Amino acid sequence: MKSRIVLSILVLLTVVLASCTPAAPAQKEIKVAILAPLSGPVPTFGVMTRDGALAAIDEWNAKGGVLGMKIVPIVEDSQCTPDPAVNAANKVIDQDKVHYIVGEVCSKASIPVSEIANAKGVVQISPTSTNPDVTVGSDGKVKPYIFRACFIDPFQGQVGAKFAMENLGAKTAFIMLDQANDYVKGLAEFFEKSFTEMGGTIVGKESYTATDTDFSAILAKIAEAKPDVVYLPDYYNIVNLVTKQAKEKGITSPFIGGDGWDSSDLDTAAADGGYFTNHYSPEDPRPEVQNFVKAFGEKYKDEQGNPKVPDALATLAYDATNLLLTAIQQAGADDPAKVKDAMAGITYNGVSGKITFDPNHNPVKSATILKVTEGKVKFEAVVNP
Amino acid sequence: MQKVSSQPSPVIHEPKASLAWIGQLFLVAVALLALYLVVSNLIKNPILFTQFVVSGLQLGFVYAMIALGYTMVYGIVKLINFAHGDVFMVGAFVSFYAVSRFNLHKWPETAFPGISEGLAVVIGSITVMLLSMIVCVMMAVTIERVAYKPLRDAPRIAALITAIGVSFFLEFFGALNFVFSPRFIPYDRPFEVVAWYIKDGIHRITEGQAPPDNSVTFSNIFIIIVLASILVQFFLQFLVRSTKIGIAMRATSFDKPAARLMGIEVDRVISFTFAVGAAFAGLGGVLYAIAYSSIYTQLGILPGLKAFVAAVLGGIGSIPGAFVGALIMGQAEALTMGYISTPMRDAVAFTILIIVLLVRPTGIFGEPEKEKA
Amino acid sequence: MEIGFLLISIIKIVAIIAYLYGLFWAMGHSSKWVKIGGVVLGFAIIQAALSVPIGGSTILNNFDSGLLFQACTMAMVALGLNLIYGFNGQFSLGQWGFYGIGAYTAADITFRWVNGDASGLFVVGIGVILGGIVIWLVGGFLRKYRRVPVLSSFTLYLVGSIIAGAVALFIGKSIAQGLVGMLGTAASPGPLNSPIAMQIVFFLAIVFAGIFAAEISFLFGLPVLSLGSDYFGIATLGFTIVVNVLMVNSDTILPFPEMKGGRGMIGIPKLTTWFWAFLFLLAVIVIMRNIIRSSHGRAILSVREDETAARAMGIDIASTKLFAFVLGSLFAGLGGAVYAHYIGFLSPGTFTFLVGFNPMIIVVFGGLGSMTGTVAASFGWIFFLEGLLRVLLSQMGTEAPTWRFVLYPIALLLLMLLRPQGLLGNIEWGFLKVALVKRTELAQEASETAASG
Amino acid sequence: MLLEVNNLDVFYGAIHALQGISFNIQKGEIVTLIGANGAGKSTTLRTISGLIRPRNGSIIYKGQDITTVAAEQIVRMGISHVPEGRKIFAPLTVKENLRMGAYTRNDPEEIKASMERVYTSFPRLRERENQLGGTLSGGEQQMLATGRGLMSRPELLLLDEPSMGLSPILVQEIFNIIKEINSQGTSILLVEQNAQMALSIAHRAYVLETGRIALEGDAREVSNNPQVKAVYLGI
Amino acid sequence: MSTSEVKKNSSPVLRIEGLNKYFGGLRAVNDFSLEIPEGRIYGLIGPNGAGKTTVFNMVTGLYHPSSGEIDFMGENIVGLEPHEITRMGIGRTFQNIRIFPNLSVLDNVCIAYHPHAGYGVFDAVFRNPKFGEKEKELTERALDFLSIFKLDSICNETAKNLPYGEQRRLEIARALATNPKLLLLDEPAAGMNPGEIVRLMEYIHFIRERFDLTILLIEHQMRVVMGICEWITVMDFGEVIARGTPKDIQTNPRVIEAYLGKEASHVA
Repeated sequence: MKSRIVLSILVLLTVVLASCTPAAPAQKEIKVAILAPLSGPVPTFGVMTRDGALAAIDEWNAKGGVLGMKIVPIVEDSQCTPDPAVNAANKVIDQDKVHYIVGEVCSKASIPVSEIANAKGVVQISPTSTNPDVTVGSDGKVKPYIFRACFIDPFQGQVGAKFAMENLGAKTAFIMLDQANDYVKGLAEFFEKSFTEMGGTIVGKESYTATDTDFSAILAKIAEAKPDVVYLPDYYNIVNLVTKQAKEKGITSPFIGGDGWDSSDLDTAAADGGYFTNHYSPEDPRPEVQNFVKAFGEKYKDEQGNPKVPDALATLAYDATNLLLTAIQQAGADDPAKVKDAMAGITYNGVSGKITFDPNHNPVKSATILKVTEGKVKFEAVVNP
Repeated sequence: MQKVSSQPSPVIHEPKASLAWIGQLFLVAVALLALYLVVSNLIKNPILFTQFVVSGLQLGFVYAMIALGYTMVYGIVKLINFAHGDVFMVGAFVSFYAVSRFNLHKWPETAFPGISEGLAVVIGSITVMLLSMIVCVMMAVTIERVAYKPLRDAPRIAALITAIGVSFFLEFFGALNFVFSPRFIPYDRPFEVVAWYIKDGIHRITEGQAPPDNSVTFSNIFIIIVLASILVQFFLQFLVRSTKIGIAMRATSFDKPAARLMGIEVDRVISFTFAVGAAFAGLGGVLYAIAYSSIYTQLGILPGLKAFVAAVLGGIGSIPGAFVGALIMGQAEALTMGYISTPMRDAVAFTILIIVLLVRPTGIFGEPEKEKA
Repeated sequence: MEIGFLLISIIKIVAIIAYLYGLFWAMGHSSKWVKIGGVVLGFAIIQAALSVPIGGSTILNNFDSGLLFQACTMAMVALGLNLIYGFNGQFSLGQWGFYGIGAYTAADITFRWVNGDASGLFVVGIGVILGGIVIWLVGGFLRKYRRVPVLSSFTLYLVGSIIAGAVALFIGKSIAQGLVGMLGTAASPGPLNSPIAMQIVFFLAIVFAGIFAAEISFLFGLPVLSLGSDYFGIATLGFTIVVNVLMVNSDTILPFPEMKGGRGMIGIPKLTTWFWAFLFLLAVIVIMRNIIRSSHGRAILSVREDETAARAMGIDIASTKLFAFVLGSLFAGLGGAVYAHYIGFLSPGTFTFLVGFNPMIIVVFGGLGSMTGTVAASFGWIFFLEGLLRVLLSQMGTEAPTWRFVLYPIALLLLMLLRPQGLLGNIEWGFLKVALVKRTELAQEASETAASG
Repeated sequence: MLLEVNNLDVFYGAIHALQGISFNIQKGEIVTLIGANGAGKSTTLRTISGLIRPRNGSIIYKGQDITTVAAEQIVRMGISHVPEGRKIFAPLTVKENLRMGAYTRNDPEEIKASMERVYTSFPRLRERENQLGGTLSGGEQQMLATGRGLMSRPELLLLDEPSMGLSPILVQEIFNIIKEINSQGTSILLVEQNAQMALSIAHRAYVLETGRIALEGDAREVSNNPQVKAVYLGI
Repeated sequence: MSTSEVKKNSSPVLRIEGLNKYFGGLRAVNDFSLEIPEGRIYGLIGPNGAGKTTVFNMVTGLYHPSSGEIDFMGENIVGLEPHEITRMGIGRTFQNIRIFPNLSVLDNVCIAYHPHAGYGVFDAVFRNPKFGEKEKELTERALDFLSIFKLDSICNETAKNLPYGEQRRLEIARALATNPKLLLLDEPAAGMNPGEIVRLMEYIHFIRERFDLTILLIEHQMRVVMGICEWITVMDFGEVIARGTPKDIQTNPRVIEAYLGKEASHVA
């Protein structure tokens, strides 16, 4: 008897469920999903990415939106981990019916999301996922709906090697890398490749893990090896730790890194004398750069009320969102199929430079080399691809 | 630990287990391999080896401070307090706010303008440490009251799950913008780092100048950590051996009902144990932040886990055990990082743990299990 | 914003729990036809909801199906853990490591297959069979001796397994060499790469991956299970961490360039359908229930209840613990294999030890020693954390999603404080209940005969 | 009246361990509870000292209802319980064990004096002052447990099986000390399996049988009761 | 089966010789010897802490003796695992009842049948006819067993909810279900009232006859010991201080001194 009641409830619920299927969302607005790791191992990356993207959306909305439609951001926590990222992507695509996704930050989350987005015909632009597999499938074909706003690994690694060899005259280099972080690993791999191809020697290659805080074992080896440069293409948190400990151990070899160094939280005293490849220089007088830094600082304050300084993540998220919205504007319709074509042929002047996309949907832009000196990050050189 | 044995142990003729030699052979092979790795590298480059040992010591002494809290809490309530590592994190953050936001370490100079610089730094730093310890203590006691005490009679696993919950909460609540923010924050030290190298005597390293080849370097932070950790160890030994509350802690951890019959307020003693552990974690957090000078809300997870493993290795519940276990862990990690490869560090650490437990099921200093019924 | 979504999320949780109740009720029915009908209907309802469009969209969209697949794999892993911890009393945090092993093994088999390399299937397949034979032989050899120290038996098993692995590698590679032509490449698939062949390979891959995880767990569990409960817990946590380290270095320390280490393995065919997920979940549930409700299950329970008394009943507790541990790991391996082919991308980030607490949380949520609780909690947990909470918070502005992992531990704490024994305690539903009726009948019969005789 | 127990009902899960027990202790008396294993003797003591909550009934100590007072408070009120199996703190030294006995007291001088008194009563403990409790022999452990119980200067001492596992000479010694403690003014509630021994020093006795009081009266009367003889000696 | 079938076998069921056990430096059992002929109800008595339970634990394999020999049915069992010893035919109960608290009464007994369940894991998983048959047989046997102990009416009750006396009975029933030749009872009468004790004694006699058992018994209750034991060994401080019939023991001055106390010896 009891079970029959339960069964009928089951049937009833199914019916209710069926009837509750949401109606198509109201028009007159464009939904843009932002997938960012707001929890998980690196919440700070998520927060900065979200803030950068929201800054762009706010600017557009202030100007009257895109195609006369208001832009509605939908923020989802994707944890920099495949499962939650996939759930977030499925949710925004199927539940919220979005056609455009900005995100994810980490490649390991962006790759599974890109497969879903591409299959569903949703335009995805990842601000910071550097793994080539994000835009190119395992079959070697480019995914038509997937783009990115950042350099891919080979580019920065190559630029770093070129700079070390030509500008710093380095003959020997030591590489430090985190095997678990594909960004770091990719840069390190291509640095090694280019550097040896150009005739340099890698005198040591040591890996650490993201949760390490004590690098003395590796630093002791660096002290032993006395390389001309140390390539450390990780994020600023690791850079802060390593360079500080290196200073304390009296290591004088300069450190070279990638755009992960770009942050207001970079410990400029410790990293003093280091170089890194980046998309732009904050000293750059271009209005795009100056306006963005100002607008971002006005919109976001840190816990003390001081204006926040955008880092590479915020900048790239800002650019990625702008690229997307410009592409929609150019396509002239809220239609992902048209937007993706517009995007592929876009030329856009962003904070991180003048951007066009190559056939693999990677941005073509020049890299800037910055030097950390006297507590500031100074422009050093421009290297073109 | 005092060892008192009234009568000499008699000769025991345990019947020999069959095929035991296979396992012993295996152990000997593993030990020989490890020994070969260590000794060959020691001979190859004794200076580099010493350098690794020094960094292993620094790591080990930090672990020791956290491990004490784990071991005491486990000893008294048999709870793996996963939130302990996060208390450690809060300690680091409190000191960060005290130093970079409120300049607390500068108060002696403001209050007594004529004070000598060295003394001011010492007093200021100690104030910061005390503040962190106090905040950690208050937090740990609150956690204990809210999350653990109501579950004292529930299955042990329930308390463990709430411990994991508290740990998540502290990490992600701390990561909210208006709390600690999710950023990786560079930490301003309350005092300057001074490093030395040893080669024909001890010399100071000046900035931008590499120490000569074949020298061992160390810094004042290393010395402070070692001293603080040893001091904490002695303090705890004193507390547990010679004070009323310390003896009560041991009595409570041994037998709660009997302790209650003595009039010992068991709940208060448990809270006190949490408080002491948290105070050391807070101190450890400050020293850790000073040493590595970068903080974020998840920094406690891994040191916490390592410290717990160290406590288990040394024999959980035993204070000297936690200390020795932590030092072993530190050395194992540093030498693995130096000679095998960094990622294999955890594998080596856990292999050592498992082998030690197989040979001594309750850890190095653990008391043997009680007689079965 | 749209309260409808929120309402639907809640309805979905209720509906899925009701669905499970109905399914177990039907499976527990005495009539064979109701049983079969219930299972078929249980499969069909969801299959229909997933694929038949009503008014332009299906009842369950991709988001729901994703959650459903994750819940299924999580239920398999959690059931395995419940067997180890809830029923056998061994506090294990290693489940996540076996889950990872299962995922990577199965993924490697199918990945190689679609890329024209049969060695994955053959090496693993022959390896698990040889491994099983070796374990059986060594076990037989060891039974001849009294009190063999655990370290000695471990060494023998280890040496045997390594030899078996080497032999399997050799044979498997040679067989695979001969099949290259039949397989073709990803671009031009050969006859053995047809969709139907793929399904068979997929099935074999899942089974082999599960057995592989089980055999690893045998080797690892043998020495480690002799440690005390909490020590066992910390050692298994170490196992999860070490497995994760190996995943990160799968292309440097281990010789698997296709797994790409920390960059993540791409190109795994997405073969998991509702049919497979349902089939394997059901298989795990049925196997586990049948074992729990048998003499072997009683032996497992007795070890949890009182080890000393169990020994005095003639129960070999060492092998009983090992049996439960291996079986639990088998389930985790199966779950991992199903998961890998659902998501199509594996990254070591999925298998870190912090995430590894999830199965433990689910098992405690559902109630230790309650299969129903574990299954219901797996579904409820995913649909709450990834479903409801996500939907709720994303509608509350751009700042709210950062609160997801603040609200989750609070919910965790409250639940533990209010119901420390878990949501369902030790209640079981339908099929999973003991057949009390039959026993009472037997008892009556017995007493009647006693009275008359 | 020092202690009055009325209609005590105690359950362990479904087991009805004490079924309406009533008895009393006058000031200066030695009262003994005797009975078989599992009759509820220890349960009675544990209920009085607050380790177990009774379901029904009341415990009145010096006119005050202490039925629901916590164990650690009851010690402060002057009831000291020396538990069955001694329950000394094995990892603590003899001295520390005694120190814990005086946990409720704060004056170091007085504590020292009490410790001196215990050492005088049990000279063996003084010899083993710095030895770990767990390494003592059974008799020494019993002395320690009793001494520890006295450290809180109780008015009522609850002794649970002080003769358990001791050789006859030691049992004699322990009982002499119990007598002596009593003569100094401490009332004693003694639970014993060694009934004859207990009856020989007690003033009054209660015989417990499966949670009920089967017999009560003057110690001499009880010891001459043929039923008691049968139970304990199998004669 | 009946007593007439008891084989007049000259070799004892259990023979212990020179048994020693040390815990750390503490000597728990010292040069202990014992021989139990088939079919006997044998008492092992002594004050608490005399080492009786330690002897039990060594016989059942929970402890490994420091030295000495234990032969069961002429076979050396030192070094065997407890479950192997149980399967050879030594059953036991525990001083403080050790039933499986959260399992039903029936399951408690069924566990004892596990070594002879007669079906493998695969039979259980696939629920083949063999499983059904064996499981039914096993359940019936268990119920028969329970009916002997008058526990069949509560066979679905969770064991921890039983009253004390029934838990004791269950424990004995469970030990008997392992089909032992030698049954070790550790203080079976503890916590029983006189009525229950009388019934227990009847049970012990009854099960000896019914299951063709040899019984070794630790007991404090003199009434039980004197009432049913045919031969008694008295232990004190790990050593044997007396052996003999109940009559001898009752009058042995060393026993009276050790066990009943000096004072008591006058009374007795």
